[in-house]
Amino acid sequence: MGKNAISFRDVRKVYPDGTTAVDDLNLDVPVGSLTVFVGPSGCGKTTSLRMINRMVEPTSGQIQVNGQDVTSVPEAALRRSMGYVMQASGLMPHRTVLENISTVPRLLGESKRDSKRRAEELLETIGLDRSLGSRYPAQLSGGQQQRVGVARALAADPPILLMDEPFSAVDPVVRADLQNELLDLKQRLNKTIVFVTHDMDEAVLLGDRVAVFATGGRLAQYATPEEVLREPADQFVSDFVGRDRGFRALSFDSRDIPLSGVLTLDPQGRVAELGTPTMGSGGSGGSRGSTAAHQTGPSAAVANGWTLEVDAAGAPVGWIPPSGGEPAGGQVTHRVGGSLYRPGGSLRQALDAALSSPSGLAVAVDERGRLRGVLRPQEIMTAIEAARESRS
Amino acid sequence: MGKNAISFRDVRKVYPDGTTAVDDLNLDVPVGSLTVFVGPSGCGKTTSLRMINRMVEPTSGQIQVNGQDVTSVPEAALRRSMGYVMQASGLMPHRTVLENISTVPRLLGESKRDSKRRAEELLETIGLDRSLGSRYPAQLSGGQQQRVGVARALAADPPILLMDEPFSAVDPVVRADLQNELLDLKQRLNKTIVFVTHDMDEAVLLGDRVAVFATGGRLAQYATPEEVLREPADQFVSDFVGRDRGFRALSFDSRDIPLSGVLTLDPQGRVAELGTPTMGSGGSGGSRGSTAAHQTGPSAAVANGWTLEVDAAGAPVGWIPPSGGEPAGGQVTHRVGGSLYRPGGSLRQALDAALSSPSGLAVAVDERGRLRGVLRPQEIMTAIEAARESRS
Amino acid sequence: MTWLPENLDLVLRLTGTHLMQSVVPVVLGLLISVPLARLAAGSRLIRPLMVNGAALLYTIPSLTLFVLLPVVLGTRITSIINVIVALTIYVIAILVRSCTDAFAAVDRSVLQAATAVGYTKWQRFWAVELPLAVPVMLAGVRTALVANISMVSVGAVIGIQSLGTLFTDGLRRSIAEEILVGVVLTVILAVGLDQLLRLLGLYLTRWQRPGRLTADSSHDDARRTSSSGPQPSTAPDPDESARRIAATGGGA
Amino acid sequence: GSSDPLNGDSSGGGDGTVTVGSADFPESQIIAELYAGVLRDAGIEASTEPGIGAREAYIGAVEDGSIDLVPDYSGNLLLYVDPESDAASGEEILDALPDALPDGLTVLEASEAENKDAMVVTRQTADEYSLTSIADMAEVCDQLVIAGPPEFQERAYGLPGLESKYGCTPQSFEPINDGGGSLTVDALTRGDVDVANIFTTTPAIKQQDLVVLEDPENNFIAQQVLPLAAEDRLPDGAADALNEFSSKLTTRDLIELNQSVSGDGSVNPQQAARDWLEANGYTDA
Amino acid sequence: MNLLSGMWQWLTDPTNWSGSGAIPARALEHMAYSGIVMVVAIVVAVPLGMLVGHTGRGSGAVIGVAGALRALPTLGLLTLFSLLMGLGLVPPLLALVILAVPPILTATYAGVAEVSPAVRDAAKAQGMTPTQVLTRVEVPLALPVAMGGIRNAALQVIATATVAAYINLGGLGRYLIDGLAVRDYSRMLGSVLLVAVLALATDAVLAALQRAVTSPGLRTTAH
Ligand SMILES: Nc1ncnc2c1ncn2[C@@H]1O[C@H](COP(=O)(O)OP(=O)(O)OP(=O)(O)O)[C@@H](O)[C@H]1O
Ligand SMILES: Nc1ncnc2c1ncn2[C@@H]1O[C@H](COP(=O)(O)OP(=O)(O)OP(=O)(O)O)[C@@H](O)[C@H]1O
Ligand SMILES: [Mg+2]
Ligand SMILES: [Mg+2]
Repeated sequence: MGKNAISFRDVRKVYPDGTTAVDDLNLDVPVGSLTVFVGPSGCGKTTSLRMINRMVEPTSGQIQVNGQDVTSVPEAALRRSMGYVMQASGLMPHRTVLENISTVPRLLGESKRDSKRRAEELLETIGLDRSLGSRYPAQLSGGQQQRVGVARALAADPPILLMDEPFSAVDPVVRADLQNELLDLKQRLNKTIVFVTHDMDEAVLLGDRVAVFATGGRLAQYATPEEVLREPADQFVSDFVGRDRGFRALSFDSRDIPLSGVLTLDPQGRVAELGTPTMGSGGSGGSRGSTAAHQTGPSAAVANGWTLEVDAAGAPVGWIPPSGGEPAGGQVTHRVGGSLYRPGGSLRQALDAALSSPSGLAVAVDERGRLRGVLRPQEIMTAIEAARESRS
Repeated sequence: MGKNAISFRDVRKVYPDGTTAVDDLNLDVPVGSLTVFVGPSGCGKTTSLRMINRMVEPTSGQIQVNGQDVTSVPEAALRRSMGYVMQASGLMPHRTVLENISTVPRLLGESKRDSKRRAEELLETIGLDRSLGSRYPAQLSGGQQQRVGVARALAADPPILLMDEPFSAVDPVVRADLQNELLDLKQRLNKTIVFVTHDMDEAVLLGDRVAVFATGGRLAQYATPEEVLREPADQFVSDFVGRDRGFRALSFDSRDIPLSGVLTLDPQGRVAELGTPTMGSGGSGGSRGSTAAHQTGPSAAVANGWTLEVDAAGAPVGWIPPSGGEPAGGQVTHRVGGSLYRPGGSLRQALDAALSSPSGLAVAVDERGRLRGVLRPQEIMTAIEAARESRS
Repeated sequence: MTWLPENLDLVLRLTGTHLMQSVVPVVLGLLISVPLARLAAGSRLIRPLMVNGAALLYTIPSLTLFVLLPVVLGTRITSIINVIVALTIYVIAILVRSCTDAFAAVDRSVLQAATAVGYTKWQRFWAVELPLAVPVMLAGVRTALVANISMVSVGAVIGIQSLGTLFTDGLRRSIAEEILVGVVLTVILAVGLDQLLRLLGLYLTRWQRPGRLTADSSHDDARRTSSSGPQPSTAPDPDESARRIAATGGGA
Repeated sequence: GSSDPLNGDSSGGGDGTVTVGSADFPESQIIAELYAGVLRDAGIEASTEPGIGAREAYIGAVEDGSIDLVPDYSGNLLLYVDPESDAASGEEILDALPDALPDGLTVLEASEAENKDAMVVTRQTADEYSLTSIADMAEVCDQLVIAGPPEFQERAYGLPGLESKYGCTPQSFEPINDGGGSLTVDALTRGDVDVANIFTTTPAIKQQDLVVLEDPENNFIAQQVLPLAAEDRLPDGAADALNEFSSKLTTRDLIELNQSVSGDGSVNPQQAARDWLEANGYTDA
Repeated sequence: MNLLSGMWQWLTDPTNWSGSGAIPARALEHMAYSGIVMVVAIVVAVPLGMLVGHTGRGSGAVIGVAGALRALPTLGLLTLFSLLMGLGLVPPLLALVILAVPPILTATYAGVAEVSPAVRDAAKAQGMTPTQVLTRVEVPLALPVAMGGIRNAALQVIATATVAAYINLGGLGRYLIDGLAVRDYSRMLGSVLLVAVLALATDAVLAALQRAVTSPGLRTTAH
């Protein structure tokens, strides 16, 4: 960090029709960071982004890339030095996937063979099969097209990537995939990325820093996602961030929470009691059985009386309520479902796991999905309070 | 309730190309209820909906409307007896808004004048200005078009409304508006509504009952939103409902939570302590000042030492941290922002208000936004536990 | 410029018959093409057959039709009916295609909405499909009319009176001005009628112009249309659709 | 008209007005105007219906009553109604016509004015090859390029006639489709072609000092101008007036009239006719 | 039927198939006229259409002019040019060029102008110069549409080249005009058939060409 890849200095953009799209923008994007521009429709996100590669020229002010005024570089050269990905993928329909990806290298004079080889590697980088290389864009799904758009932007290995709502046209499931891949890419290739979205969730998930734009082209807040969630700079930001922001902000906290024991029922119908190792210290080895063997009789930790059914491998299956008396094997009344807590998970996951659970207890599992213990709401709350206090 | 407006009996739909869109569907929609069909793309929601008004004919099985087999009614007549709203609004671009709305009444032979008058009333019902009546659809925004689509469906005052992803094409802000209006409409006009969406949040917000369809046209669960969140019928539903379901399920719980006192700082720079009336018991009158006057010295309730700045009207403005010593008037370090708790709010709101707050305390306000006290996380947690226990 | 003033009544008379020979076929052609096109648009089988068949008709030189029709129809060779029938055939060749496109281009969601609202098929055709097909259809009609106006004059070669008579007569009498008057009048007729149709189209498609999107929608999703790059216009300009049709049809 | 409602608002006989039609070339239109003027001078109402088209069209028009009268040329008319006829001289043709005409049609007296096809060369060509008649031309035929309307290649009087009557087979034939108009004349005078088939009443013959080759074998049959009329449909006195007019009209008149309507700055056929009538003592009411 | 058998007789008469005025020679003439006309029209219209489509400037004027050109009656132009310029190739060919230009011009313009703004934008954003955007993106994408216009123009030119014979030139129109002069319907019908065959054959060749210049990516819409 330290150095800035992109700097906006007093930048204003007024369109010929009089619309002020960007108003006096000052903003620095550190090298190697992912900065998200977020804000309601028409607030100037796209305009700001496009001023970086001079697709739009500012009305006044200056934009620097690596400390150099962008107007001092010829337009075409500037643009070749940055990857640009946009919502509508913008792939050339008359070229194959490989040809699309190698556009910029070819423009830069690279040989056909080299650029093709590189394009094939990139296909893998972005998680597409090489066999898709000879297809045309129309033969790909929307999500695949977006991936190719990303690959094209990466092809010349530019230090800067500009991405304008790249994932907004794909359905939520594919979108989640693409987001994870981008996070992954970001870690592997050390790029400076500017990413536009109007989805706060996406911003929080992806961004090192988030720039919240307000209508009229004003930069309302520029901070880490956590700060934006925890301390919205003004009413506009707090409204924009929307409901559940406190809950969402818990994504950024992760603490050791003491595990409690719980009654378990295995497929053989044996009821046992699981001990209380502390979360985070646990290695791999099976904690069930061995730990349980050391304990006898219910302790305070298993007070609320629900029994957790586990399968042969020790993975939680379902909750049996206390009133159920002697449960007959396999009579699960409440499925555990998806809300489990994994080691190292965020406080958000812990809290949701507890809230989702019919017993009120979050089920903690290890990497392989085997039961580690349960978390009690009070202890989760205490961890949340502790996290809060350590912040202030 | 009691009577069913719509019943599916062993309904299957296999398209000519062999796709099984709906597989053995049995489902009853009670009169006057809003039932949401939810599920991933391609799971047969639209197909199921369209079989109700015979836009699609089932391959086998029977559909009854008010106990009568739909095939016993002529198609056009059946359709005129139901409102249908779809994603793309489907307004006729060559007709004005009023003409669009009065389509069905005109088909039913109503006079031009009467149907126009009724259309104008409907414009108001759906929250549009009468002056928009003479516009063409292209002259309206997407959200306005959707509203007109709803008005058209309501025009003949049909007892049943079918709505297929009506709000999915509009942006989130407008969408929230439309959802609230629909809830409002539902209460005022006693309609049976079947609503298709693939957004679980929307389903939870709007539905009396939610039918979760799984890929392949199988009905995975049909229950109240709360049940679907709390006890997903199987792994598919639990995955579909997704993360945060425990937290979201708190939307359905609302309890009295004891208020705690808090140190306040008014615009005149006076520091006072607000008492601890119980939430829910409070009438209107200002609780600030009067209550504070009865109390002296910090109590346990205000233990964590944060001071809440209030404005002249008694509305909370911002939090001042304990370390701040003697705060000078107006030096707000942390904005209260949007996360406030209102009387009668859900436990979800209470919890989020606490989690959003820099002090960890949820700020409770009355209807007019004046400070009533604060909620401590532990007490919220206790209320959540109590709610859970009362359920099981 | 002495020829024109002295022959004004001749010119007016010829203009009149010219107009009739070009307009009547368009009307007849339209009446025939619309039902054909509606059939074609709804069927994967008929559509290519009809569209390609129409294109084939177009390769027949107009003069040939003028001459052959009397043999087929039993009319006299100089009968205006030959021209009208021949040009009607050309109009159909153009319009079947553009009307088919017009019906195929009608937004399916609107049609579904109309069905859902309880229109019968027949009602839907008259109240929804036909009006919505007008913009594209009109572009075809404009092309056909302009092509017709140019083609009518060919009839003069075999003695059928029209502005084309000015060409043959001018050639015989060596009066360039006479030919020029004929050419200019033909163009004026074509451009004038074309503009009339354009205006008619504007009137018939006034619903297409987004017009006044006022402040009350500014908080709304209408803004999403103005995201990046040049803004796509939501409503096709009638001239625009004329241009697209023109790019795929013409006159011989 | 009865058979063709679209074909103008022509008013056929019976109502006292004589409708004079014409073919679609200028000379016919002038003569039609002359006929109409003559009739009006005789106190008979007359209107014109110019440019009806080729012969089959205007004969049809007379038959179906859309017109009552039309100027025609004796030779071609005879060949049209009796393609087998071998009459060639003016006398023979006029004798043969009445019998050959279908019922309901009649011809009035023919004028001496004649407009027939002819082989024409420039003065220079005539001198070069010492040509005065087609027979002379036949001797050098294989060196000559002949121009004419397309039908000249095939009509009996055209290339086949030249061949059979004079033994002339030209080097080549150049079809020019302007009715022997200025393009043909230009082709001739510029030397693009050596011989042209143009009409004897073409003004250019005089203006350009062209030579009309004699036709000793009567290849080009006589083409006297005469009125073709519907039998019984002309009012009393009409025939007399027209016959008197026909006796006055000369080939020379035709040449002059044709000249007056062609080229830039010319008058239209109606005006040309009016001028002639005035000059010849008719009062066109 | 009489007519058809007459036509058949004419078409199969051996004397019509050899010699200077015979069908093969006439067909060649016809193709030569049409070929020259198309080359000239393409050279004029394609670059102009590309330029206007690319810059977006003057599109109104181009559409207007093309519309007016379309309204010009070929017969009128032919007679006028003949009268002014005399006999020869130029008048009919010029009249035909004027006939051929509008469809090519409008189609080329439309092809370029209709390239998706997103694609154009993306090409620019990758650092293509305006010329590169034109040659690597707009031209290949516009080519199929432009070819459509060329096909269309070729059909019209071949059908209308018959009028070249109206004044004095050859081509298949000769049979039509000569046949008309002597009311020989068999010959006229025969010539029409020949013209139609020629037109369809040309169209088939051009269609194949159009397919060849259309990137497979523009043909496919699904897997
Ligand atoms: N070329 C243009 N001419 C005039 N105004 C424009 C132009 N492009 C954008 N604008 C206006 O400038 C403002 C900012 O536009 P911009 O596209 O940057 O917004 P955005 O934040 O990217 O919005 P979205 O989320 O809808 O993409 C808007 O009011 C828009 O209407
Ligand atoms: N007319 C049709 N012919 C063949 N298959 C069809 C047809 N209509 C729908 N299908 C298929 O039937 C299945 C269910 O379609 P349907 O439209 O009911 O799904 P949906 O739940 O509404 O999906 P979405 O959320 O995408 O709207 C899908 O696999 C779809 O591809
Ligand atoms: Mg944008
Ligand atoms: Mg659907």
